[in-house]
Parts: sequence; C-alpha cells; structure tokens
Amino acid sequence: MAAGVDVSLEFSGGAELLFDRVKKHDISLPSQDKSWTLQCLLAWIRDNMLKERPELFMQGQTVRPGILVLVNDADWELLGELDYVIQPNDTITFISTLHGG
Amino acid sequence: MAAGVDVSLEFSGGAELLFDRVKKHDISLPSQDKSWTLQCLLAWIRDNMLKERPELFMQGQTVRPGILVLVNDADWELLGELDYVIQPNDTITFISTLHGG
Amino acid sequence: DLSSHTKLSNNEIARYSRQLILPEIGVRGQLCLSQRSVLIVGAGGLGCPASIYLAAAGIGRLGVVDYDEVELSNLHRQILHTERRIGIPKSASVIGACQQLNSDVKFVPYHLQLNSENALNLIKHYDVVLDATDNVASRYLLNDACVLAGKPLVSGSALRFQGQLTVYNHKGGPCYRCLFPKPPPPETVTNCSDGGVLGVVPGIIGCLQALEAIKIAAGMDSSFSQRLLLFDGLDGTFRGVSIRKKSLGCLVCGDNPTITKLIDYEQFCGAGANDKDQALHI
Amino acid sequence: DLSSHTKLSNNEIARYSRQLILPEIGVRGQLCLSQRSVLIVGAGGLGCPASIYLAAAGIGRLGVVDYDEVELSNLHRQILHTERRIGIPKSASVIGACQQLNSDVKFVPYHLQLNSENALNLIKHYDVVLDATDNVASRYLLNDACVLAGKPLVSGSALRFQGQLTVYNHKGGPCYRCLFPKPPPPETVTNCSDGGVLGVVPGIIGCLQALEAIKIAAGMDSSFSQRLLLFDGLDGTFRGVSIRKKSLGCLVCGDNPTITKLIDYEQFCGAGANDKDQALHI
Ligand SMILES: [Zn+2]
Ligand SMILES: [Zn+2]
Repeated sequence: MAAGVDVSLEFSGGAELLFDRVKKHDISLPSQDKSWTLQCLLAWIRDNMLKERPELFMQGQTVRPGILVLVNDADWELLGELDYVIQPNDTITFISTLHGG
Repeated sequence: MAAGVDVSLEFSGGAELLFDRVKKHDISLPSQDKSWTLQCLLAWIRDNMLKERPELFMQGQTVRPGILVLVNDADWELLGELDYVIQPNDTITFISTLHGG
Repeated sequence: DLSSHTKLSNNEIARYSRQLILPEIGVRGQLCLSQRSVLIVGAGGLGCPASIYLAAAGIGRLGVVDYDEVELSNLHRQILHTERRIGIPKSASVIGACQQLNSDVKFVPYHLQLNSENALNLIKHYDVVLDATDNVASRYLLNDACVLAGKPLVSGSALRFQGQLTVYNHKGGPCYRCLFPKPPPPETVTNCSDGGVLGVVPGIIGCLQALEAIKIAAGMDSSFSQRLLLFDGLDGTFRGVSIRKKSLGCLVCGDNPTITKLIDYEQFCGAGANDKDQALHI
Repeated sequence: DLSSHTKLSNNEIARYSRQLILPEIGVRGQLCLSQRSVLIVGAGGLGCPASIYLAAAGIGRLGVVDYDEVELSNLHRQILHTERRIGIPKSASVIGACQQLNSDVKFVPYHLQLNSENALNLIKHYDVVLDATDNVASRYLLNDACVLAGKPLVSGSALRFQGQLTVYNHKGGPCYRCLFPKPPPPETVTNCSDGGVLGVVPGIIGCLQALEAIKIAAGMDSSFSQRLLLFDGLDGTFRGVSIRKKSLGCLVCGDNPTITKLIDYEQFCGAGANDKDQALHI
C-alpha cells in the first residue's frame, strides 16, 4: 500500500482549456497499492479531471505529442518520464507548445 | 553573542555596478555581540564590500533614496526595515530604480 | 465623444477578429477599448512600442506628449521614427506612424513639456496614463498629477540591459511616492545618454506597458498593481516582486495629504526634467 | 560582403551611441552586429517587432521571408504593415518600414513559401535564423534546415494571452525534434485565426527574439539555449524552465541522424504550412 500524496498540477499553453481554464490545481492522490508514478497520475487525471476529449491531452498511456512535462520545473526526460515516482508536494507542469505567431 | 549567518545578497537596476558588476553574492556574516539586523548588514556592506563612493549606495545609516530593499522577495517595509533580524539563508535584494526610457 | 461608439462596424469586426474571439476581450472588451483613452507621456524608447500596440488594439483616443524632436541617436530604439523625420517633433512622428496603421483611433499629439501648470488639465481628459519618460522630475510630476486626477499610471523604465514595470495609483495599490518619498540624489541618477541602453529593452518594457493599459482599458485586472517586474536582458530573467501597499502617511495619496496641487518638481529633485543635461553616475 | 565593414563611420557612431557605450556591446560588438546576417521567417505578429528592432540595432543584413499579403485582420498585431499596404506582400511591407528607420542595413525580402526545396539554400546565407512562423510544418522544416545548415534558431510563438521562447541548435542545446520527436495530432493544434491572440503578446515575444538574436550576433551568450521562457500575459508572469539537453537519439541532430536532407513536412505533420486552412482545437 502506497500512501496518498498531495501534488500541485499546472497547465499552460492552452492545456488549461481542458481543465475548466484553471491553470493550477492542488490535488490529493488517494493511497493505492503501488507507488504513484507519473504514469499512474496521467491515468488518474484522465479518469478524474478530463471530462471530455481526452485525446486532446493523452495518447495511449502518455501525454500526446506536443506537450512538455516538468517536475518541479525540470524536464521529466531527466527524471525517468512515466516511471518517475511522485514525491509529496511535487509540482507537475504540463505545457502545450504554441505554434502561432 | 549572536552566531554568524549565511545570506545571499542580490543587486540590480545598476546597484550591481558598485559591486564589481556581480549581481549575486553569497556571504557569511561573522558572529557578533548583537543580532544581525539589516542595519548591521548595511554597515557591514559599506565597510567590507563597497570600495569607493559609498554615497551612491547609502545615505547615513540606511540605503539612499531610490533603492528598494526586499527580504526573500518581500518589500522590507512589511518587515520592520532596518530593524529586521536576518535569518539564516535569507536573500536580501537591493534594487536601484531605473528612470530611463 | 467616445462613449457614443456602442456597436462594432463590419470593418472593425474584420480588423479585430483575432482578439474579438478571445473570451476575455470579446465584443464587450473591444467596445470598452474603443470608449477609453490613453495618454502616453514620452515618445521615445518606451513610448514608441506602447503607442503602436495601443493603436493596433483599437484604443478610442491616444494622446502622445513629447517636447523633443527626432534625432539620429534616437533611431536605435525609438522604432516609430524614421530617418526622414529627423528634426520633426517626436509626438507628431509617433502619431504619424500610428495613424497609418489604424486610422480609426483618434490621435492627439502634444508637442510640449509636461509641467506643473499643464499636467492636470491634460491628464483629466484621459482614462489611463503611461509614464514613458526618462527622468526623475517627470516621474514625480506624473505621479502626483495622476493621484490628484485619480488616474492609474502604468510606469515603465529601462537602462542598459534592464527594465522595470509597475502600475501606480490603481485599485488601492501604492503610488510612486509611497515607494520613494524622497527623490534619489541627482548624482546617483543615470539616464540613457550617459548609461546607454540596448534598444530592444525599452521595446519589451513598452510592449508590457501597452499590455497592462489594454487590460485596464478593457476592464480586466492589471497584474502589476502592488507588484514590480524586474527584467534583466543579459540574463534573460524576469522577476515579479510584491511591493508595499499604499502608505497611509504618503504626502500625496495618504490619509492626510499635504501635496494637494502640483509643486516645482525640478526643485524637488534637484535636477531638470530633461534627459539631456543631467549629471551621471550609477 | 559584410566582413569588409571593419570601422564605424561618424554617422554610425552617432546613430548607435547609446548602445556603443554599453561595455557588453562597445565598438567590437557593434562591428560584429554589422558583419552578421539574420533571416526572419514570417513577417507577422512575431516577425514585425523582431525585424524592426534588429534593423534598429544595426544588423548587417536582414532577410524577411513570407508568402502572404497584408490583410486588414493582420493590423491588430502586425505593427509594421499599414492600411495603405493591404494587399502587398508582407515581406516587402516589413522591409519598407525597416528601411525607413535604418537604411544602413542590407535588406532582402523573400516573397515565397519556405519549403524543402528552397530552405537550405536560403538559410545558408545567414548567421542566425528566427522562427516567426505560425504553423507546425514550418517549425519542423525550419528546425531541420537549421540543424543541417548549422545555424542557431531563435524560436518564438504566441497564442491568446500566452507566448513561448527558446533557442534551438545552439551551443550543444537541443533542437525542436529533441523536444518533440513526434508532431502533435493536427486536431490539437490551434492557430491565431482560430484561437485568437492579443496583438501585443507576439509583440513581446518578437522583441525577445530580437534580443536573443542581437546577443548571439554580437558574440554574447544567449540566455535561452536549453531553456524555455513561458509568458502569460493575463497573469503578468514569466517563467524560465530548464529543458533537456540535445538528445543523442534525435533523428536530425543526434549521433546517428536518419534525416540528412529535408523531407515532406506537410505529410509528416498531417497538416499544411499555412495558418489559414488548418483544423482547429486546443
Ligand atoms: Zn502614495
Ligand atoms: Zn535534435
């Protein structure tokens, strides 16, 4: 059993439009059998926060191409991406890249 | 006897030009008889860091008019100004206001 | 009378279509913009970008104040002037450029030096004022005039590679005097002639002044009341810091103000309201 | 030949005096700028401010690429165009405005759509490239072309109230493909026509692109290699975040690249290199 964990989620670059235009969400992840990895978090977001059109945010088990993920302001690529185990009070940021000019 | 204390000093808006153009200085204040207030810090800066023309930074016992002081990103006016007692690892920022356009 | 403009024309809908579809603006915000007026004091490095983006956005009336004429040494940062307009008043030069972009805006050039005699009478005809000046005396003058006239003041400044931005006298936030009751000693003040400035640095700050003025004019919240933005172009860093509330003891905006009309600001600052003949240092 | 310009004229000293006295620029940096060339791809909301500030600063040669003509709906953000120039090529319109400000710069307008056939041949004549385009296919095309040609790419983008800025392919930092190996699904891509944009937001980002290009051209360090700036104009916040290093497995800039010449980017992205006819969403 892994304990529940409090995290802050941030959305920018338009990703916030999928979450009621709210850029920052403080959430409590419930306790569960396994550790809270970013992969688990993404599934949890899909099931609990994304009301419609999850394909605009996710593709399969990960974020869709064109979304950058940061953990405490560092690129998740340095931290193991989906396998990173979330620590209490982490801030996870999802940035949709912009293309307009 | 007050213990020594480590602080970060930041200078911007041109104030850094009085400190060898270095914007951030990590310093260790030595132990002394009384607490390390901002007033003590200013005297220490004047005696130890300001090589010439201290009047461009200070006026009497305080900073000269036109310099804003922040403690950990908050205006020192909220914290007692010169009487504020420095805590370990505080960041003290001195901002010279700009007037050009 | 700007308030009579209560419906967008087809031409306006076409011109502003990309900002009309923003829910924060919409038809309501665009009409708000078209009914509001902004006074830009200073047609230099800050005033040029601020003017053109306010004109582009469809502000109803835009006044531009400057006593000076265009010089060659301005052109590295004052991007609305041109080589052919060297020698003509800066206010007319800026408004000429803005007029070509958006002739729907009502433009008013003021070729004069703002002073204690004319400031209040001028400012009272505008909803929002931009401080795009380049010297301390003008900054105190504009501050006091905006407090006395009850207008928000979007203040920008730039020198070398750095810029600063804040909004004074807006929604309970402080005024310039709340932060700086005493003027800096003249020998500590550096202007752009002496200290230099990379042209695009006031460009960035002037754009941010336009953004805050647009937000205020369109009825949105400003992000910089009681908050100061510090920009360092060498390091590529921006930092927003919280500053004090309005000071109850402020001589002009406090509970018992002693400055109830404009004073002599050159005497107060010990320096003239003119970038060109000031002493140098820091 | 720009490299033959090895001494500043009296006219240049007068024009650039305010930036010559900056120790980080000085005569050495100003000569550097005058010997360097910048290519701006896109003469729109980002390209306008970037072009005028690069021209003002005294870049040696400035190329501006755009296939499009000026429209009324551009004028709320594309501040170098004018009402009278509606219908003429944007590249010529931008260069007309820049020429009036600084006729010392060598200007080259390109009224064409950058594509896999012409991109490399064009880019190879420039030292620094600015991505001021408005669609995904052009961004991959420019990225790959800059990697193949070995040029730094100063990339800006803007939508609604937000903007982003970074520098790709510079001093060991990542390229666009290192960050985004796969293009976004076309239905998740929003352009300015569909999502809207407040005009001054690309204004701010375009100015920042000019600043980074000036720093690179003058031989200074860029602040945005391996670092991404996020700007939110509604909140008035800027945030710089660290991004990954160059990826060893990157298909174009990695150790064993498989993309050794330009491909079909419209096919790769499943969408055209044209803001006007794309699908909408996020
Ligand atoms: Zn006050
Ligand atoms: Zn790469």
